[in-house]
Amino acid sequence: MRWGVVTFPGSLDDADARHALDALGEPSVALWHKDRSLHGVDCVVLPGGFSYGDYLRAGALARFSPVMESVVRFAADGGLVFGICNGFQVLCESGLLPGALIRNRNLSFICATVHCRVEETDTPFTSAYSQAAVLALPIKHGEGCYVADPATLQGLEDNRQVLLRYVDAAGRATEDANPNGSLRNIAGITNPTRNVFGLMPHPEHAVEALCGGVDGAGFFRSVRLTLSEGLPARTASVPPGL
Amino acid sequence: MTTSLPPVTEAQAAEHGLTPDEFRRFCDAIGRVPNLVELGVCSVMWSEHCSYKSSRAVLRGLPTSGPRVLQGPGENAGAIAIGDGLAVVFKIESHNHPSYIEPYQGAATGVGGILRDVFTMNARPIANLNSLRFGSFDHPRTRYLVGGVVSGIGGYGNCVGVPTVGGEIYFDKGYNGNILVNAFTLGVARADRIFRAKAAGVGNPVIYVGSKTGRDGIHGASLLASAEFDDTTEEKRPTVQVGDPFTEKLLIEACLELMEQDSVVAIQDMGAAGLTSSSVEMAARGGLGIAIDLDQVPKREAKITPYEILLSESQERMLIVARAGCEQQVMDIFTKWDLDAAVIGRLTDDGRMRVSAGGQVVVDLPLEPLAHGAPVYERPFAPPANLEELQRLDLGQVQLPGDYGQALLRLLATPNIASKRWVFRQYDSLVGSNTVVGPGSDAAVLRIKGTPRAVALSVDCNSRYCELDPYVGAMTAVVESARNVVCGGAEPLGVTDCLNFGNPEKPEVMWQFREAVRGLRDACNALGVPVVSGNVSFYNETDGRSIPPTPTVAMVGLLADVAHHTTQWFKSEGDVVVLLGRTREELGGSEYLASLHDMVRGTPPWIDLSVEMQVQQVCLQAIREGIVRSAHDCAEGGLAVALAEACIAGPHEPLGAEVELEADIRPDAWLFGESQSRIVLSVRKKHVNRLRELARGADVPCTVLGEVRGRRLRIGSLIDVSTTDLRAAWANALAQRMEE
Amino acid sequence: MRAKVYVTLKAGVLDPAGKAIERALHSLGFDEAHDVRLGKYIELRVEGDATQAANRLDDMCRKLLANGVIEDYRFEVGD
Amino acid sequence: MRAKVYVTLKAGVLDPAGKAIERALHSLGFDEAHDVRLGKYIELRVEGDATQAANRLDDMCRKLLANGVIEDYRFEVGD
Ligand SMILES: Nc1ncnc2c1ncn2[C@@H]1O[C@H](COP(=O)(O)OP(=O)(O)O)[C@@H](O)[C@H]1O
Ligand SMILES: [Mg+2]
Repeated sequence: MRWGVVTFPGSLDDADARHALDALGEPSVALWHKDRSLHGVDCVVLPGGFSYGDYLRAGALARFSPVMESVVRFAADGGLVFGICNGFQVLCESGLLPGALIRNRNLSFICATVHCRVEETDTPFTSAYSQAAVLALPIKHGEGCYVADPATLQGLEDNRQVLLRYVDAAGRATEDANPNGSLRNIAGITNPTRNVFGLMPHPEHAVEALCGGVDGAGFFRSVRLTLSEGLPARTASVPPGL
Repeated sequence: MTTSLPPVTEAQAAEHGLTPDEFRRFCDAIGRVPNLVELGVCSVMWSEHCSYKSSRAVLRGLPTSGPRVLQGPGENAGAIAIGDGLAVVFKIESHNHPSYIEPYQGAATGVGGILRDVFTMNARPIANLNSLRFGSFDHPRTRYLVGGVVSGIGGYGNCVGVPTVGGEIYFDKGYNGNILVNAFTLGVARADRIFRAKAAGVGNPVIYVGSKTGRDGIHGASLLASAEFDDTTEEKRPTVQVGDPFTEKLLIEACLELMEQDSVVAIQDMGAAGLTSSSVEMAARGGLGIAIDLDQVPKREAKITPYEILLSESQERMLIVARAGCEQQVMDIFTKWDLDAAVIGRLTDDGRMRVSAGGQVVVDLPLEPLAHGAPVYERPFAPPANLEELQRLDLGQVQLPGDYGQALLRLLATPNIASKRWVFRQYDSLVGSNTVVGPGSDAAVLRIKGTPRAVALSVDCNSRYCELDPYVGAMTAVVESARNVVCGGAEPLGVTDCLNFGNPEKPEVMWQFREAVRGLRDACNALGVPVVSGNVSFYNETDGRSIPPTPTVAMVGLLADVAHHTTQWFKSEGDVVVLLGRTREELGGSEYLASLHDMVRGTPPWIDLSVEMQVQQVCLQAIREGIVRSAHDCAEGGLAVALAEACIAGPHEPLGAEVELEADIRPDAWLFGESQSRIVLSVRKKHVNRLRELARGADVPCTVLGEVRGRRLRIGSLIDVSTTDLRAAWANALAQRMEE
Repeated sequence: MRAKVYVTLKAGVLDPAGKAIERALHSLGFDEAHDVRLGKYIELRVEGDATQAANRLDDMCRKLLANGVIEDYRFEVGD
Repeated sequence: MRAKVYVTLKAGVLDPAGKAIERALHSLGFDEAHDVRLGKYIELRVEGDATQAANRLDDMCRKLLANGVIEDYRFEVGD
């Protein structure tokens, strides 16, 4: 299988994502925002950064790049799309994921290591983790406060689309453990068909013991497992009630 | 040949900051009276900021060469070889005055400027540091300035994708009316692919790339940085430069991509004095001439005048001399990155700067006087009248604390010692995935991908020491930054310095400056570290009051093996706590005297440079032998604070320590005195003897202080505080001061 | 022709910035300030006649200038 | 009573956001959009009568809502 990492103008962690995949022995290619072709990759990573400077709204301008037309189609066909931080913001702005990411509760950029709990493991992105595993992952964002209307939130919970929540070291989703004010401590979500995933923490900065620890590696391993099992991601466990 | 514009008057020359002598000197050099545009060009080239006319003579004393030095001072940044065919390229620069006027944009554009100085040499920036000085918290503007500057540094650095991995921040009423914002960038380049700003090849095209030119910061850095503040500052205010980190990111990628080819002859950023200084300096370095057509310059506003275009300090712009015939290659790359690029001129052979606009010649000047014709001043100097008084300290008048535990807690909560997390958590310290040790330890450590190596970085200056004795204070800045880097596991490689001082036309300021440079020189010579780049910022004063002399030193160190990286905090119970170096009865200039006794006096701790060297070498040797679990230098707050930080500064639960106190001196001096050349180490029991051997070999005092144990810090019978209380005092103090 | 676009947060969407401004105002002694909400104000120049421009502006807002999930918009054409 | 504050960048001050928005509009086919400038739009409720409120608002703008170094402001009181 092959990964594709998109570079928008203003993408910053694109090289880091490819470096992480490298470190994990995963082959990847760079995808350019002006290029509509996804070059036959099996999973598209939308990396962190400040695409188009995040001017107007984080992720708002990137969604109109030519490459995003292909990503939207790819996702509709069940292709795996993995949005990290700014990538998550782009996915929300382009409607591939519900809700929106607004300024952190404290209004300032936060770079820190936080704890996150894996809420669901029957997805292509989290299958390598054990249920309720608590991960130490870095966050670094100014607009990571996840918001959505009550109905949408309920839908996310009912369909078990919340994949990652901010928790304390003991795994409790407390207010203090919530770094940015996200509703229900949401750190990462998937779409109803579970082939599009967005999260604010940076797993690509947590795959090497030397730099940031290894707790993030599981997300990439999960995708590898899912795809090497050969099942088209589409049919990979459709949640009950859909 | 001359221009059709009318000559200027002496009054206009004065308004441009030229003294009558300087004006006469310029007229003689060019053989006539300049027109207004030419005067503008001269005034920025001859400004203190660009010409170093007050500092040049003094700076000649600094050691700038060494076997590893690939590029010393004089280019956009310095470069040092680190092996594997790679080099580190780094520089520090001040953006003090703009940051006082508009803290967010001032600090942001400071970061943008120093980044350009580094990537213009074909180095990919991998780390930023910043050194900040603010007034005391009881000054009404301090919170606003701190908040604006810190978010400005973050706003730019985070968006441009270069991690901010360290720095320093101090608060002192001496900066109430004049803050300091010094920004540092380090990049990595291929040693054989370093680009310089020396034009070559008559007829080669001069290409403008990056943002369009607007009226930003006309007479900004250049004049502002050369003019004291007073109540008329408001009127003098230029259009503030606004940074666009997004465009800078594109500019980095486009320029680095361009420099992979060989279409570039020379390249330089348009920094202070924008198009003028970049074109003059590049052409002059190459001993050529340059002809520029302002009609070709990409402009943001239609009505902008030639004078304004030449002096504009619009950000995110670069000037490139390309090989004739490569124009299209260059254009294509910048088009790919959605950036403006335009051929605006050519190199000529007549040694002149010729600028035309609307078919009319507006500047026709010989380059030599512009680039090198500014007077070099040997300004008069004399020690401050109150120096002796300041240096007098009668410890008999200094009461011993009633409760040493409380004293420690109070020290830990002072803004100068408290955790700086409130600051650095606003900075992305991870992007680039090289950060092995981020902010929060003595030195930041970044790996060099594709090699076993890493670099360690620290920036330091204790301006209180410098006020009491600029010579010792500057030496301390060098040795402390070196010690920090050594504590990180690295061998000091080289230095860049940012010399922030008051008005050089005042003898006492000039004396402070000379003494500080002498201190830098002696310390760098002793440690064998060259100064490869730097920056001088004069006229840091308000209503006639100078800032404390602040010669900021950024040290770059090399780890041959990244596995040697070391942090300041204790690792596990049972480890033995050892002190390298000797503690003397030195309280002069200490944070303890300042914060707990409201006294800034005495002489700063003395430094024996040979002892300092030995201490650092023993520490580094021990780290390389793999026996050191933590290393932390004793700085502000002395031994007690260093021990406390080792207990609580780590990312994990705090660890306590039990420490013997064998004070043959005043206990407050033993606990809180700031004697130099001291490092607190923790090692496994089984390695204590090896450490002793190493120390004995270099006859460095090596004292076993005690052991890492429990959840309290116990120091003899004087201090017994829980690590919870220590951390509570230290961790949130700065955030609380900001929210008050 | 000149156009002005006002983008405001939907009722019910948290507005931390607005809250912060309100707190700051109170700490400055402006106790009379309440319900502060921070939105965006976009000025631009557009071609074409008023009705045409209006349609296009509405399009711009829906597609880009406002995020329908959290924001409402309003605009004025012509001066 | 309701009040509205408009904070805009001073003429000549670079507006990176406006620039980026304009680019995006063009790439979306809105070629007729020019001179896009992004400002702030603040809605709030204030007490006291109109003239009083106006004075206070002016104060608020100078002290907090607008950064006089790079921004201009304008406000309306009452609906
Ligand atoms: N302005 C700043 N930006 C980033 N990091 C900072 C800043 N100020 C301090 N730090 C970090 O906080 C830690 C403590 O700073 P400092 O007390 O100056 O260290 P030291 O005394 O060892 O030089 C260091 O790791 C430093 O890098
Ligand atoms: Mg220090």
